[in-house]
Amino acid sequence: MRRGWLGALGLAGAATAYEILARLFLDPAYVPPLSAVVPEALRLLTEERFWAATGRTLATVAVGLVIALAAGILAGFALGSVPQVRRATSSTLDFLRPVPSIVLIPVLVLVLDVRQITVLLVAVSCFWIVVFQVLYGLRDVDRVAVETARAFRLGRLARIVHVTWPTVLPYLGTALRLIVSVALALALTGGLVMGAAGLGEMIWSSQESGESTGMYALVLLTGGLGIGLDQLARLAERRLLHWHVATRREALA
Amino acid sequence: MTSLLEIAGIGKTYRARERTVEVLTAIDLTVSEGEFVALVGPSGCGKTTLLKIVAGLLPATVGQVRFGGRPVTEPPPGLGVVFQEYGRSLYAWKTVRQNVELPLRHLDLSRARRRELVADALDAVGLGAAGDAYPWQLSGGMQQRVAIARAVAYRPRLLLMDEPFSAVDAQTRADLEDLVATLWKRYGMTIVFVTHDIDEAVYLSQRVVVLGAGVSGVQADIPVDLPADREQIGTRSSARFGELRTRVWTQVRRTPESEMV
Amino acid sequence: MTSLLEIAGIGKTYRARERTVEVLTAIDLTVSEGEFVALVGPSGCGKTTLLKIVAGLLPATVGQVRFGGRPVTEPPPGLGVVFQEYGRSLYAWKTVRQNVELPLRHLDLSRARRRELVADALDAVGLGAAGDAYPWQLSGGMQQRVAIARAVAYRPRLLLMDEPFSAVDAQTRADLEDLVATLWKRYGMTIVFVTHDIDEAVYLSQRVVVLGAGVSGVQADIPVDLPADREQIGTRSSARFGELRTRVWTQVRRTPESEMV
Amino acid sequence: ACGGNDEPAEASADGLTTVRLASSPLGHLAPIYLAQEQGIFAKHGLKVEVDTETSDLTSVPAVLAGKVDFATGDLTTLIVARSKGLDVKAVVPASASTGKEGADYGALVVKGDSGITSAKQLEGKTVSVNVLTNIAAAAAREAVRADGGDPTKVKLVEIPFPQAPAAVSTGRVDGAWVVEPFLSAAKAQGAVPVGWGFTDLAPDLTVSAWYAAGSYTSKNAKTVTAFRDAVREAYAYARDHEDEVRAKIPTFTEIKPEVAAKITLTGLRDEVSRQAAEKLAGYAQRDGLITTTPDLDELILR
Amino acid sequence: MKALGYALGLPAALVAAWWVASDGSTNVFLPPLRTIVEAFRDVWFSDTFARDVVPSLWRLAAGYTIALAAGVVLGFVIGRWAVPRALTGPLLAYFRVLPAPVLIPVLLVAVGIGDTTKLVVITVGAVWPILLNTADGVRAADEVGLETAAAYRLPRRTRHLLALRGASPQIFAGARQALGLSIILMVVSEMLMSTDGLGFTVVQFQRSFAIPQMWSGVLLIGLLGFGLAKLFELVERRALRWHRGHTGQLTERP
Ligand SMILES: Nc1ncnc2c1ncn2[C@@H]1O[C@H](COP(=O)(O)OP(=O)(O)OP(=O)(O)O)[C@@H](O)[C@H]1O
Ligand SMILES: Nc1ncnc2c1ncn2[C@@H]1O[C@H](COP(=O)(O)OP(=O)(O)OP(=O)(O)O)[C@@H](O)[C@H]1O
Ligand SMILES: O=[N+]([O-])[O-]
Ligand SMILES: [Mg+2]
Ligand SMILES: [Mg+2]
Repeated sequence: MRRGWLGALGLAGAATAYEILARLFLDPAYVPPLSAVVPEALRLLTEERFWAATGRTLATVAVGLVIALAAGILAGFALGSVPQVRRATSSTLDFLRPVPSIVLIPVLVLVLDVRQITVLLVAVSCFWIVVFQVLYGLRDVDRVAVETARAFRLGRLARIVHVTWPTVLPYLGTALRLIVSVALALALTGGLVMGAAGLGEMIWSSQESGESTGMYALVLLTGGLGIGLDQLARLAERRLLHWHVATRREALA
Repeated sequence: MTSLLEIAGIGKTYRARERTVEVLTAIDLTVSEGEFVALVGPSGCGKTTLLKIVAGLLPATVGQVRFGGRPVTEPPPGLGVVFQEYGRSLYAWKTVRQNVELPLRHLDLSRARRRELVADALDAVGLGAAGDAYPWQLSGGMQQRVAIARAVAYRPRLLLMDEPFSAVDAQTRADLEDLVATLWKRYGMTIVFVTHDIDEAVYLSQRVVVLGAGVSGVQADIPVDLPADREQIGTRSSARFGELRTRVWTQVRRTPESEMV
Repeated sequence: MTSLLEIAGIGKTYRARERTVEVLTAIDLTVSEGEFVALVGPSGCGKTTLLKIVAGLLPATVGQVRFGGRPVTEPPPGLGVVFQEYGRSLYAWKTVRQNVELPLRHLDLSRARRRELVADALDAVGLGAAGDAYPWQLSGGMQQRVAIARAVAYRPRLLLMDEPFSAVDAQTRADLEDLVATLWKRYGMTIVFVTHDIDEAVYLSQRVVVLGAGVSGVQADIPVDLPADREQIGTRSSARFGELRTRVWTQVRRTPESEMV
Repeated sequence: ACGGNDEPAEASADGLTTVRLASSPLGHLAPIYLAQEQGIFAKHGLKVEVDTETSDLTSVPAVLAGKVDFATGDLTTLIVARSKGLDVKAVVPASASTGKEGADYGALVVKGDSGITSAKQLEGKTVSVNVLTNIAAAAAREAVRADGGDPTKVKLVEIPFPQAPAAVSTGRVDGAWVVEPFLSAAKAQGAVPVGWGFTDLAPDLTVSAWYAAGSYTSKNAKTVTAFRDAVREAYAYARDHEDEVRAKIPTFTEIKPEVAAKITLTGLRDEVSRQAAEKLAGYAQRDGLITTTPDLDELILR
Repeated sequence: MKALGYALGLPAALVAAWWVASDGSTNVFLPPLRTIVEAFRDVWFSDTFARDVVPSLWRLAAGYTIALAAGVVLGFVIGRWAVPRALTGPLLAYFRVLPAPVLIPVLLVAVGIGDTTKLVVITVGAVWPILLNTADGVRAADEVGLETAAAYRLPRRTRHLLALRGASPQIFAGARQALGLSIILMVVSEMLMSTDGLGFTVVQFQRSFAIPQMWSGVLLIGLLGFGLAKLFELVERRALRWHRGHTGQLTERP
């Protein structure tokens, strides 16, 4: 519980620093102080369209994440466990990885609608993160652990379930915290650059209407959403990884 | 007795950028079905390497291992292993009970039978109360005993043990020795047992194989003609036991250890 | 002799979600400067736990450890350790030589002197030729000897060794025992030595402390009144040695081991 | 409305043809929404669906792929698209210059105390526009040219409109091309207009237009005509009911009513200005956006 | 030879398939590969390369380096000490979700429109995988290794370095993630408030419907990513050789 208090303290400290900076050095016309942003944020919380937008954004995030996790884990294990596949595809993957999906949006519009493109944006970016974390996690599998499983003639699947998967899990825990944020950020981007309905589009609309206080209020709330998702990811991680050194140490601290 | 394991002309060289070591040359050894062979030799002579080759976990540089007549290219069925690195061979994400149970899960056993095997094995190594603990909550000796329990519960046809009692106290060690001896007799297992304790090698085995230091082949192969029924105090104080241990000692000391101070 | 180490009323309970174990209760023990104390006791009785508390690596639940009169809250200066988990205590990214050299690098030593200390220590444990290898290229016993070399090269004031010879063969073990005994005498170190080998405890130490099984205090504290100059064959075959080892044995066996088969 | 031979492409039960419009939710939609409420579209046999989930980035491919029937695009972008062989046709203006110099909805502004008092003085200086490849760049340059300056000597940089007022008042750029509501915002922060590029380009300048795919216009000629007529009627209504327009804007944007009450509204015109298009094509060619001027008769639906 | 076959086999097949499938395409947005390749030659084998690609590479290198340094340092602090970890947890989660377009207004006011803004966009976007992986790697450092260092009273600095080195396999995972991300962010950062760079040029192509040229830019970005990934692997193979040894990847398997 001390952890929760410290986290709140950190947020409060950052908020104070922002307030001071915004009041002393920046013009409230375009960087409004928190004292203006917070009431606006509270007002938004009472508005139905805010919740509708949040719902849409979270739905995009959820669908994108599920696709990314499923496809990423599958691809990661396939690439990591079959060296030939890995070697044959690595150059192609290295080529595809840095291609920014944003550039391809006009082409994607030909076959998908804006909502689908946003989901795709989320899924693709998170997919890469999951794949690479799995690939690196697989390299961490202990030799003796594998030899033990092989000696007792555990099959390939059993080895994955009992040995490889638990080793990769901490890497996936890191991935999970990364991708919940990336997913939210890209769901917003979908709204910002394409107008896909949701929080991103609301932020865009506030910007385009010169409503910087409203925009900052939305950013504040979106960040809050990010914190919420992160907490969920951490909770999942602590449950799944209770045996892991890092979690053990945390429990002591 | 038919021969279960034929090790023919095995040689092993580890090659790496920094360092190439020729560890084993021309190892020839045959182990019969149901035999209990102890393997002794100085630290770093290649005992673990040989065990891993026999288990089909490491390819030999030259030579061949046959198990039940078939060349070994992967771990043969019915193999149980206790690794020297017992700590790393336990899964941190599984409880003690789950660790012991894992190899049993792909055998054709009822769930109740599996539970029973696991419970018996844990009781046998004195860890009946630690089933729900995780390996990292155990002392070194306790971890080693979990690894032993896992192999024992599996009832393997061939059991390879690499210094399995190195981390336990003298009393426990004696108890575990008797446990292994009992199981060996009861289930007719074949056991290859690496140890640094020459008394233990003689006490347990039917044959002590001595590996030499440096690039080594089999330096000596000493049959242990003690009566089948052995017992810690009586057997160890018998005259024949004394003679045999001296014989093994002499062989072990004969290995050139020029490096030692 | 002044007392270097005072262990007063130490108790330790490990608490975890699944499992709470009370390991040590009311341990009282005083070790004088320059003393060689052996610590024996059944597997899982808390020897490693006690050693880590003494080293200032683990907080006790109750009680206090004083080193040179000062309460221990962190590892005291001049401490050398050989951990039971020798493999994990070596850094996989450092060569054998770098591993041994590491603790010396913050001592006030010339580079030449440092090199010399490392080379001597590696020679002493029989690894003069393996300096450039990485730990994962070594056998278990070799890794353990690297950990010993690291402690030896450091010339600590207090040396804590947790079953340091568990993975080496009998011959090497005897050599290493004599190495430690020599260094102890030459440098006036204080040594606390955990072992499962009762003969070894008696052969090396001035005092054997027996920990009991279960929630245990010190069960016995047996002074070893053998002559200072000891030697593998002579000392071990002396009558007094025999008496002492029987005394220790009796104490160790007295510990309730109801769990064992 | 992508398939089928001729009308009605999509006739609903009430006999109305549905047309799908795509535009970001910006001020120029106000007359459309008003017309919808007033039944103007229905009168022309149309039912309008507005898709605001389309941006400048996606509208051209969306129109060409038949995902929507009409979308808004600025005239320069349409010219460039046409010259690259994309079959777009401007049907009717979506926003236009007010035609009143000094009272248009877009202007070139500078910081009040910068010492710059005319557009010509921006030679050699940095000026921001929202997008380098659209009409804003042409408007900014034209303001300088109209003031007797050399437009090629102005350094243009892309800054989104919402950030332009801040960029000017913090001195990150020397001048900025802005449109409402940012023109008002910039003025409120002390910026002053020094040029009126829209009126300089042409008094009847079409800034952006509703456009459709050429194939759509030829297959659905009646619908297209009906749409154009309806929009023109909508503009007539809007011209007469400016208060309603100002009241409408806050309902689909985040612009506050008090802001909407004061900003300069876009001009509403019936014809896509051909003369302005020629001028814009010239700018596009000079800026390297196109290599050949497209046939403007192909671009602008007669 | 075999390695080359593995590296080029699939790409060659894909390119061939693309070539055949797109040849004769009349869709303006999906031009024939032939046209794209011609555009590639025209666009990038000219002074565009020096004008746009060189500044991009510079920004990429600088942004990535800063992200690497900041990610490792912050990740280390957060991984090693519980108090900074708890203190910054929600705060960092807050900042992680802010996409570049949201940062722009603040950056414009605070930093301006020069290269610094682009570096900030790259750094702020690419730092997270490094930071989180470093923190998690350090947090999972082997206990016995840490205890050994503590027992020998190794100086603070040495102990930190040992913890970092122990975490290096996971730090490399983060660095690898960040590499791909940095290239994307380089492009994204140049889409906003820019006057040159690969991202700028590609976006101008996109907006002016120069579709083959745009695709040629996408190809170039992919090639850049491929080249940098290879370079990265080279460094990684050296730095993590011990880890491959320790985990048995250097030992042959039957
Ligand atoms: N993965 C490896 N890479 C390189 N050399 C190795 C490797 N594993 C073992 N060796 C070398 O092979 C030799 C034999 O090692 P092995 O582990 O078989 O010895 P051992 O007889 O089991 O010794 P111990 O009694 O100390 O366990 C040693 O010199 C060691 O350095
Ligand atoms: N991290 C831990 N968490 C929970 N329990 C622990 C932990 N470490 C040790 N224990 C428990 O404490 C007891 C003593 O462990 P310790 O390692 O001190 O024994 P030991 O005397 O060194 O045994 P061994 O001779 O087998 O090494 C054991 O019952 C063990 O299960
Ligand atoms: O487009 N992105 O993958 O961020
Ligand atoms: Mg070995
Ligand atoms: Mg112990």
